[in-house]
Amino acid sequence: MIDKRTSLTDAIAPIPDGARIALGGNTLHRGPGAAVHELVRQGKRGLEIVKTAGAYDVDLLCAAGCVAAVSAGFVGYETPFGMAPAYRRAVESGVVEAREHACATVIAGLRAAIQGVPFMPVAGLHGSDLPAQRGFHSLRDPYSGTEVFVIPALMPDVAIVHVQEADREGNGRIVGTRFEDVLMAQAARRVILTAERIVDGALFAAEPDTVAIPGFLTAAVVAAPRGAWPFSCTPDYDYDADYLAAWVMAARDPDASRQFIAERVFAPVAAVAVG
Amino acid sequence: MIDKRTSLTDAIAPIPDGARIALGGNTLHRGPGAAVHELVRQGKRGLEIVKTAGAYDVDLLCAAGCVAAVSAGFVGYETPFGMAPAYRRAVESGVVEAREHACATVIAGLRAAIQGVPFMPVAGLHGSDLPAQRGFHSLRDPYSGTEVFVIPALMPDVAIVHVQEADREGNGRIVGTRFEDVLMAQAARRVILTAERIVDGALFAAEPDTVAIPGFLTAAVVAAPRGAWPFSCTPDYDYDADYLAAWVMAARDPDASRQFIAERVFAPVAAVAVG
Amino acid sequence: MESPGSILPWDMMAVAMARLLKSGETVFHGVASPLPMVAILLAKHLHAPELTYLNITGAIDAAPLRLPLSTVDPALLRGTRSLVTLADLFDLSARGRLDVAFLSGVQIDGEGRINLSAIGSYERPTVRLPGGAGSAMLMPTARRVILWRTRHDPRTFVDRLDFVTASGNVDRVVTPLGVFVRIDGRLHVESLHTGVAPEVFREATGFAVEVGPDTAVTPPPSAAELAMLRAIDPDGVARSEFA
Amino acid sequence: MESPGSILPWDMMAVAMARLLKSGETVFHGVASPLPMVAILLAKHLHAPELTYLNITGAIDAAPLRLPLSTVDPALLRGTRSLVTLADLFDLSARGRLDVAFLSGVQIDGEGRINLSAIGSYERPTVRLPGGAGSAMLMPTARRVILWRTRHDPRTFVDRLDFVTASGNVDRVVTPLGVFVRIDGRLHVESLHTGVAPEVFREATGFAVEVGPDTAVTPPPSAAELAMLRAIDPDGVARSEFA
Repeated sequence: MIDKRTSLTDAIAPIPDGARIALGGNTLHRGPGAAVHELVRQGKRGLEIVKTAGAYDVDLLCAAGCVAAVSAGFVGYETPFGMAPAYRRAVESGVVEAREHACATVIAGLRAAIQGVPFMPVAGLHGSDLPAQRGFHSLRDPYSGTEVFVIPALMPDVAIVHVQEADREGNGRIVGTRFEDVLMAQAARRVILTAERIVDGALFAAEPDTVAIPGFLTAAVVAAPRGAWPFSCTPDYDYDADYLAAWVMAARDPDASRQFIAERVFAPVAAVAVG
Repeated sequence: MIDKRTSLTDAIAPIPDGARIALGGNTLHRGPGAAVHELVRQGKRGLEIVKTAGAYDVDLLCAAGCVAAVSAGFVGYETPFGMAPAYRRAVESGVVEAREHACATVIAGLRAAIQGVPFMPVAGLHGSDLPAQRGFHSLRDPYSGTEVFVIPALMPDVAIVHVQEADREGNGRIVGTRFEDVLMAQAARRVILTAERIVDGALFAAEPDTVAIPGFLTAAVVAAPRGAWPFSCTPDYDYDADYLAAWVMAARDPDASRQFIAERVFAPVAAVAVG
Repeated sequence: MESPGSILPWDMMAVAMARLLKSGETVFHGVASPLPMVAILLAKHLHAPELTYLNITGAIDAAPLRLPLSTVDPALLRGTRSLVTLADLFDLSARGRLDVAFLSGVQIDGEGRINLSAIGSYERPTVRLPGGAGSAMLMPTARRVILWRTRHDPRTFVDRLDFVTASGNVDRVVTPLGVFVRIDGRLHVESLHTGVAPEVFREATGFAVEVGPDTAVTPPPSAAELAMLRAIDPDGVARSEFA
Repeated sequence: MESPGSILPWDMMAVAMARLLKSGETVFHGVASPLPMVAILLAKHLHAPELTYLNITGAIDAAPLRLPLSTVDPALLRGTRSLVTLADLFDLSARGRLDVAFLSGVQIDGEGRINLSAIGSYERPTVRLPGGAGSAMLMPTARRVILWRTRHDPRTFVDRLDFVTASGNVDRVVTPLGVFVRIDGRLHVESLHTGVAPEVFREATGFAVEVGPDTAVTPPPSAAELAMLRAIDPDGVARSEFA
């Protein structure tokens, strides 16, 4: 089988400016932290970020000027650290477009892409300003005559997912919650896995139910120990509360956030990885 | 938590004549054999059977006069035993309506039911007589203008799924292929699990990824050792080739099939179970 | 037992929210939801043992060893016997099988509609808010929606939302000052928490409400409720929402 | 090596089908498909090691210890490192990522359309057939469809289908007599198997075909192909389709 292992640099390099990138994980958990840092270091521009509920990933990429649009249902650090200051500032100043979704409509858009159909009907959205704001159409059901909102397909150019274990062929094992990672991997044109550990894939044959990402969907696999950091990665490590608190403080100010990024994201990867 | 264990008789008894019943498994594998026999013994009438690829289940229920319609993509015993004689006869004589689907449109109809929407768009079907025959409409995508077929929601009244292990709360562990069982369990108004073994559910906490059916979807759990028979049930037993060959032979003739059912389905359950 | 005068607002809210849940119901909370997390566990340990507790981790009836500040935290997976996905949970609500969803709003209007999107103009907002997460889908599809909000002031309970993020089946709204109930599409004051004067409640609410000396008082947390609350949430995670 | 005169039709078909697969392709077969199962494994062991082999079990690149008669058999799970679902595989095809689907038809017409639904009238058929399984969805969406059929007679290869179960991206049709290729929407004879006379092929085909002394001959199975075929399918599962 094909050995899909590569370096983080080489995995991220082919992503063009303007790409639509789906990021795995949810709020503070199992986001692809190392890959997000590499996007920043490589100076990607004009990205559209797809996520149900984002936090540091969206916030940092906005601060670093990588982002043109965010298609997400929620961006914030939940109760521990509150709102995402750089994302806020970028949207409030008109630099970044908030393509606001309900989390369920991100899922619907991914499902349409996965199923090769142009739109996906969804229950709900009634009484919300979102459909008008986002241009989500409704259709009349030809069977019952009821109106239903339909969400256009949302096909990421790239999905980046951090998993606990992967083999060289790109099978990815997720321990615990999968979030929308499997949907993202199915919907995307190209899948990049970063993994805490590269393991012998023969081990997966004993428990294939735990292998969320089948290798044939994967384009590149990167060995990335602590690769979710500063997100949590069950059961290996929790989110880095000190780091995130420092970032959120810095992110409130453009100069401070630039300095933070220069010192802590552009710093040698080894130094970052020990957190 | 609620103890949902009951007898097979009591689990099947509330199913009314005319119910739409989704049956788990696929062709010769992990169908709910014991529950199908109980449907026959209880003399259910006018059922609509939902399945992607059925075999003995659909064939026997047709022979026993339980069925009004079959919504399936395929009915047959594959290469080992060929076509389904009783199903054929029932459709050819106009007793049973073949609501023919592509397997993918069964899935689409279940997905619509699961997602609480009246229809599900599907890729494909172009150039097939099925949409016209089945009254499947198409809709114009409001985003691109392309036409796409939409399948109406297919919500089973009951899904019956045979699993290798279940706990008393209705969590169901499936070893190996899940087929459309999870979709059926999500789509149905009521879920009946039959299980080779009732186990301590605390064991499931160590490997929740293998528990395909979450207990909160389940209405009833039945301890049914060899409960897939004559279907296979990995890794416990293979399909019963001798029995199925005898049935398919008998099924070619109405009298012979009635006699077979009287002797082998209405026979004491214990005798049937040792097959 | 602590004296009524010492009722802490997070305790009162958690208890009031817990009391709204009935055994046998299926209940969901999303991100950034410490109070619902605590309230659900409290109800499950008191009067509603057969609640089915769902959250974004995909755990069913998890029994966390410690309560996390993030309500998507892997700590919430402990003890689950199956794993579903957030998509599965939205679907559950979409097909009418989710009994209760806990949601919140930065702005809430007199119809119980919420804004979690933007303050000011939508395109160039004064404050870009986090977004409604699942609200726009859950609020019209869950059988009952319970809103909670730790701030009760006229900037929060407004006559007119800057943007309607979601609208739907709101049943109750729980705040530090009292409980609203929604009847015929409008929020009405159901009860004031102990020590909250009617005029304080009225002035804190940006839309018109009927409240006066005859308005009911929320029963204060009982000794049993408080004891169980302390046992479930020894670290005061519920209080973190007031930070 | 067995002499050309002894070429068995199941061997010839399995080899001809295997040769149509290219390394790197993603290939699917469904129910009741022994010949595709054997052909895919044969290709994978010969010229196409990087085939991705998919089937209804949800196994990826399974390495069965024995070949089952049922092609949904759990035997096909062996060695898989992940488990997907049939729904996932239909989706893969729907979004244009399935390279090859093997399908069949009880009737096949000159455009490569198939009937697996009914002989005679649809409502009250002379023969109710098993149904097309995934065909109506896969045939228009898979990049290439390879049809196979172990019967080659005018009742199978018909001028007009009683019902069009599916229609789409047919590339080749492999039979015991030869191989059709579809060009500009019509089936043309690509090659005759060894020993098949042009007039035999023509008379066995219910629609008009151009076939004559210049028609190519399918290269007979090589020694290497036959040896690998015997190693993969020692029990002759491919032959079971001719029973």
